[in-house]
Amino acid sequence: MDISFSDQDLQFQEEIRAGLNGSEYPAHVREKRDKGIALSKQDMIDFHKFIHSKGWMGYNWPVEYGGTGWSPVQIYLFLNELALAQCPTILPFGVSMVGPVIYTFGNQEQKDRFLPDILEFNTWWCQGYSEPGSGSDLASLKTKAVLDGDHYIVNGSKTWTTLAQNADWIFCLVRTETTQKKQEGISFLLIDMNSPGIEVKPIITIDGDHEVNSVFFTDVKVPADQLIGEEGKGWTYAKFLLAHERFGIAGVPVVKVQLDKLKNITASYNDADLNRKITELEIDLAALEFTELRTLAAIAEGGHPGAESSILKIRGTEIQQRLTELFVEAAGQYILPYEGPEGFESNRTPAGPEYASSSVAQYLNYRKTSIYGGSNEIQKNIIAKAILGV
Amino acid sequence: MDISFSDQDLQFQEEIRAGLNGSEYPAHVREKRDKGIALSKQDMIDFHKFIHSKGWMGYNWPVEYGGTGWSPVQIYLFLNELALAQCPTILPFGVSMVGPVIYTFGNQEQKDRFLPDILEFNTWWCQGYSEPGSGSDLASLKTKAVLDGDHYIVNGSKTWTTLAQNADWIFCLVRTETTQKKQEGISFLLIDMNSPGIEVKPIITIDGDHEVNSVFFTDVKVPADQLIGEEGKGWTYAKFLLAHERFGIAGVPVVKVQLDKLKNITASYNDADLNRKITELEIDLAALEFTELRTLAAIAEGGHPGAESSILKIRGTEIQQRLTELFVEAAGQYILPYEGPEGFESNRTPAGPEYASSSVAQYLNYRKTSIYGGSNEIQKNIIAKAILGV
Amino acid sequence: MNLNYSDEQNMLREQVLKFCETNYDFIDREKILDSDSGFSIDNWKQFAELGWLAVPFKEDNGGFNFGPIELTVLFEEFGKALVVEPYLSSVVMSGTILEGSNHPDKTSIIESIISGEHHVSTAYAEVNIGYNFLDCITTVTKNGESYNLNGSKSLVLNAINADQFIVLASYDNAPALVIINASDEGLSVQSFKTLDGQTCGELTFENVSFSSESILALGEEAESLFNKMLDISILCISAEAVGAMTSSYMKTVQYTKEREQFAQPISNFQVLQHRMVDMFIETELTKSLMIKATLQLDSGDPEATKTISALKVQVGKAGRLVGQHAVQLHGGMGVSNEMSIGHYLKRFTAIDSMFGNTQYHINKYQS
Amino acid sequence: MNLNYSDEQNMLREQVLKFCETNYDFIDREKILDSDSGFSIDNWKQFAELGWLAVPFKEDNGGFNFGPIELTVLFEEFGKALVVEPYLSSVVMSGTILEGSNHPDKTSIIESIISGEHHVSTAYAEVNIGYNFLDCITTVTKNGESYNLNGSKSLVLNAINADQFIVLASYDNAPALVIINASDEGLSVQSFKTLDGQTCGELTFENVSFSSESILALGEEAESLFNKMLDISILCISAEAVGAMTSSYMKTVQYTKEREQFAQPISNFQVLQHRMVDMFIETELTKSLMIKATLQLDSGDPEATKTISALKVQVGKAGRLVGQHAVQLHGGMGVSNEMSIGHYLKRFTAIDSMFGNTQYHINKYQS
Repeated sequence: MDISFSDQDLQFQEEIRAGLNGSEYPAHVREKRDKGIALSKQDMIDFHKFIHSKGWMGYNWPVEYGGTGWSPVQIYLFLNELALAQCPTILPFGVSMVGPVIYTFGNQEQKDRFLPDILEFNTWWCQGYSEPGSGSDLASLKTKAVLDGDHYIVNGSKTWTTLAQNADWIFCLVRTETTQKKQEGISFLLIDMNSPGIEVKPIITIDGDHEVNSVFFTDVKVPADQLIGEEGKGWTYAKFLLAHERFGIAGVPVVKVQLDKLKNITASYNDADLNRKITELEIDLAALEFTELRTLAAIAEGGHPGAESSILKIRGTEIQQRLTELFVEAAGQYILPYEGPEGFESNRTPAGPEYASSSVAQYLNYRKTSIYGGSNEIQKNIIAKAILGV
Repeated sequence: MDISFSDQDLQFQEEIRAGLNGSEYPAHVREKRDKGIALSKQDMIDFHKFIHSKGWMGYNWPVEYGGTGWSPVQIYLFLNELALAQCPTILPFGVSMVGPVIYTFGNQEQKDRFLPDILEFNTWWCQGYSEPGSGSDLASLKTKAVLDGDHYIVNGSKTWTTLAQNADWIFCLVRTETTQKKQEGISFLLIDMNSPGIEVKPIITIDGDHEVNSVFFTDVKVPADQLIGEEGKGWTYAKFLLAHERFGIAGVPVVKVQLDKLKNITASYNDADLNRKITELEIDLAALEFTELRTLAAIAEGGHPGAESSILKIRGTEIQQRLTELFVEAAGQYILPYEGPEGFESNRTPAGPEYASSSVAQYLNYRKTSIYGGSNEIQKNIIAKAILGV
Repeated sequence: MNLNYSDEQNMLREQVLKFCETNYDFIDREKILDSDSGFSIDNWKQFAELGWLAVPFKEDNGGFNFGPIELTVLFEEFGKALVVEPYLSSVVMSGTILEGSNHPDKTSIIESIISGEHHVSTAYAEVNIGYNFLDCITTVTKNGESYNLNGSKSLVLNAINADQFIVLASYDNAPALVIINASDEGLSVQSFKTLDGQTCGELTFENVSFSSESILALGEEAESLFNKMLDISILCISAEAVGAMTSSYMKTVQYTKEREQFAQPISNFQVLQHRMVDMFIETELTKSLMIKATLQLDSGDPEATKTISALKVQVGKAGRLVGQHAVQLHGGMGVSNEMSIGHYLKRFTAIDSMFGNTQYHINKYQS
Repeated sequence: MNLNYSDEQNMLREQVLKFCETNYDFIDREKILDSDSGFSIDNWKQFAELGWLAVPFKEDNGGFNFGPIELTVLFEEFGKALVVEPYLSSVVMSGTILEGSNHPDKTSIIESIISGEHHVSTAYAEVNIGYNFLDCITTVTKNGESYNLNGSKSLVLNAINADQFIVLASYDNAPALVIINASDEGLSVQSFKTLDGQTCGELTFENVSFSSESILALGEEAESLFNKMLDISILCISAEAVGAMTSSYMKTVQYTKEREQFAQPISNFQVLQHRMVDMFIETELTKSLMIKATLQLDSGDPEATKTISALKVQVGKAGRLVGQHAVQLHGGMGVSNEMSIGHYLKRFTAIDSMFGNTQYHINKYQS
């Protein structure tokens, strides 16, 4: 056993860090992140273009498709450095979600058509999975695609579609056939968001933010060559995508950065109880971090941790949520003035201490983390079945 | 609304208190309880005979059967005073369990035969409900009683029978008929513990104590006139017994006494965290106590709180268990020396501070409270169904 | 011992319930929040007409001489519908202080509050003093025959609509409660929305001048009056929390019965059932402490303040648990601003933060 | 980074696992607990023959020169079977101190420990000093050429079987570690069973006389050696806890699959499933911190002591959760002394109480 990273890995880490601290990094993005100001759509594009300019965009892709071909340890270190440098999250919809599905199951034409734009961030993707009636029970989806010549006609609706308001394309699970088993008859379709018949309606979340949307499809014509793989195999592709190693799902480095901020805030408080809670969180975070490293070590050895990654999701979101509660506790009554966020997790009201304004925004925003991506209850069901065999 | 008890009730409370502090109270029982020494069988008999001598034994019985005819408030105050005076619990098996079943469903001969001995504590009763295969699922019991002339022949076994080693009689649920619905075909039978074919085997619990037993029945002949009510109606009687208002189920006064002890112990500790935990427990106890009063007020108005009393069971046992954890925390490493109890909840090892010796005994002993009498999981199922309707 | 509400109290509850059913569904409420004043002037007029604004005041001052019990009845029902009208600030907080003061015009001020025409807000919080409101930095100084007020106050409820402010300040190193007019020179108000859809304001005082008549109470009298106001205010928002918890668990039970996943209502899942049982239990336990505190305050029991702290702790913990579970069990609907359920969570969060949070009252209970 | 055990380490694990399967079922263990010595002399001989007693010692002293990793492998397997042999006291605690000392006979003492013939127990706790072991009241005084030991020590593991004792005492207001013989005049031992079926003793010293050679370490050297011993001892009982947690959740899963209620295995109930998932998650998280602490101690990382505190906190919390859930899910069987499951709870309770409990290590981590 050896706890340390190899010299090559440490050198790699240094290179990433230097790149993120370098002058090419868009200064306006850095400044806004430092001040906790929300990023605009253009800011996000600038950031992703920067990542692409460093050749890092395909961080989890094989070299063959323009990716970096990095090892699991390198990917881990890369994402860690991004978080520690307070970068925005690399949007997963293109590079981590639809990209791998296209290069694994798509045909050559589709690869040529879509992959370069994903890497260059010329297209902003969003995900069309959830529907009003199907949350945790994804397979019960009802959005219909009917083949009509060389087009599908799509009708239905998707919901909780993150940043659909910015998106150029959406990848959708649609029902192409009604079958006995609800997992069958589902297909994986790529749809241009500019197609006539698509309507995007904002969903305002309890923190007042507009991050998610409903997307309505009314007789939307989708060229048949935008179907990935075979008709009726969509469920297989979706499962592949879900099982695709979800690096960074535990959110450890972001919590570390936030925890340091909290400790700075409370350093002068002399509040024994708050300090105790912070310490307990720190200890739980240390346990989670090393659990992630154990998973990483297993992946690096060629293993495929399945249900184990549910631990990272469950405990990671629990820790994130507890941390937001501690910020709220530290802010005390100054959580009261709140006029909704300017954007990502920041309140535009300046009353009271500076940190107070974002604490309640984060608290409310983070309630979603135990719901989406398979609720924590579903994750426990998965562990019960897959690991405990009950 | 009026929070105070009536003057008559307060005077009643004074009378009970005076009686418990009076010279008739068996001095050896008081001394042993003060020192935390376990009571012998004879001590328990002496205590109950004292209660009878005061005319209080039938505290929850109607006057007609030799009971006190007290109001719910009086019963509440009586039990409260008993606990505050650190009396042992009045054994429920006779006076609270089989007694009400006999005077409600038994015939005149049975009433004449059994009730006076219960009030005078001439007979020590135990309860034959649980079986090795049927814990929470009581209705699946298998102990068989076959009518043979004027006797039943009983075969089977009962388990977790509290203090069966001291008992003269046992009241049993037995299967007299095998039916489709498992709740049917069950009968309620009174059995002399001296009958040939009965064997009592101790079960030692994790605190090292001998409180519960297995009772085995091999061709035990039971006179048919010891059947209560009708054959096959046993389940109805058992349900009546379970629904019979379970006064004191929350255990509030005992916790109060214990909490004061804990506060005395930790007063010199200056341990902020332990003090916080004690305060939180105290607040939870206050909420539970007033919840019990609300239930009492409803009963006093002629109401029949059903599932609400499950709150008292769940939260009461949670608080009791947390309290034992705080004693363990206060005792620190001095929980280590432990040679099992002398009897009720007391360790005979004298190493370390005096209170340390009983802390771990109580901790281990109290694990049972969330299991027996319908586990807390079952109690939550009951609330879900009966109150929330899910 | 009698824990039944009187017929009169039950009628009051029925009246509020009916009002909220008619005038306060979630859409109505959203419109109210979007209005300039942040509450409905029409509703407030109806509160006045129904006599609700007179509930806690003495008959001498035109009130009904009701006590804490009736206030908790009102607030429990307000909590169920998430009512945002400024009853707490104008009637409970400012009303309590006014009525306990020796202000020569107190009867006429109270009468104008009861009539619904007049709003008074109490300014008690300051930056940098946490929940130790009496350690205030805002100062009263004597200036000839009159007095000057300097400093700033924070988080003043309904500040934008207040006609007068009662200000907690320091005078000769002792607490003072003074009343000033919103129109007084040297006073400026910056107003914000609160996280739960109400309004609050930051007040700044630059040599705001007032006469000795405007001093409501000084020294120990001011302290005891202020603490009395805190006790009754905590009781009211706790009753509101009980109402909000009741709605939260009932709405959640309803939702889980209707929401189908894996071909069955999700209320079938035992884990969710037990979660809802926990919500129910916490609601009942909170209600118990709320009633206990009510009756102790009503009877002038010296233990009341301690019970109020216990209650605030229970409200903080139970509100968090009930609010978070309600959102979790509603899934995506729980975090949508267009559903009421998330707004209960916000209200619980706001309530915990007011007048000392959970941890503050654990410490206070201990001391 | 490589988190795989070596082939040699895996072989050691296999060996211990096999030994426990053959010699340490619950009935075997019950017999061992009932014996006079409180552990099995035969087992101890086998430990010696299999070389386990030599694991942590340097080759110079006849050991295998293995480190923390191998110790945790041993203890994790010990924990699964609830092994009671005094490996912690004789090999880990006393062995660590002896090997770090300058005692002229240390090699021969260690060799006799390795051979299984000799037991040494370390006396570190005292009444009234809580977990601040270095604040001890037991005192060494100089008496001409020799020294006297006076005072008392508490909770000395395996005291009844020890041939020698290492005693932490105060000399000239600084810590001292001295070694004395069980047969020395002025020493008396009162032995007790422990809650989890081991033995411990109360030691009293009345002018126990020893020569300067028996001083193992003084002052800062004694302090640092003692702290090193604490770190490695905490690591070992934490590994034991991980083993015990693993057995607890696996036995519980097994039991719930077999136990039928309401005509189905109780493992079908979602609430119980999630409870077992929580047990599994806590076990894995504890194992993570255990491996981290092991590797940090192994590499001499200065952060190791802090990670040890984190680990002890996690062991305390997770042990309680896993132990209590295991008992609860076993129902009546869980509280029966004739089933193994309750004994895991006892062991978790004992482990939390040793070398600083959860709260102590939260404070230590903070400081």
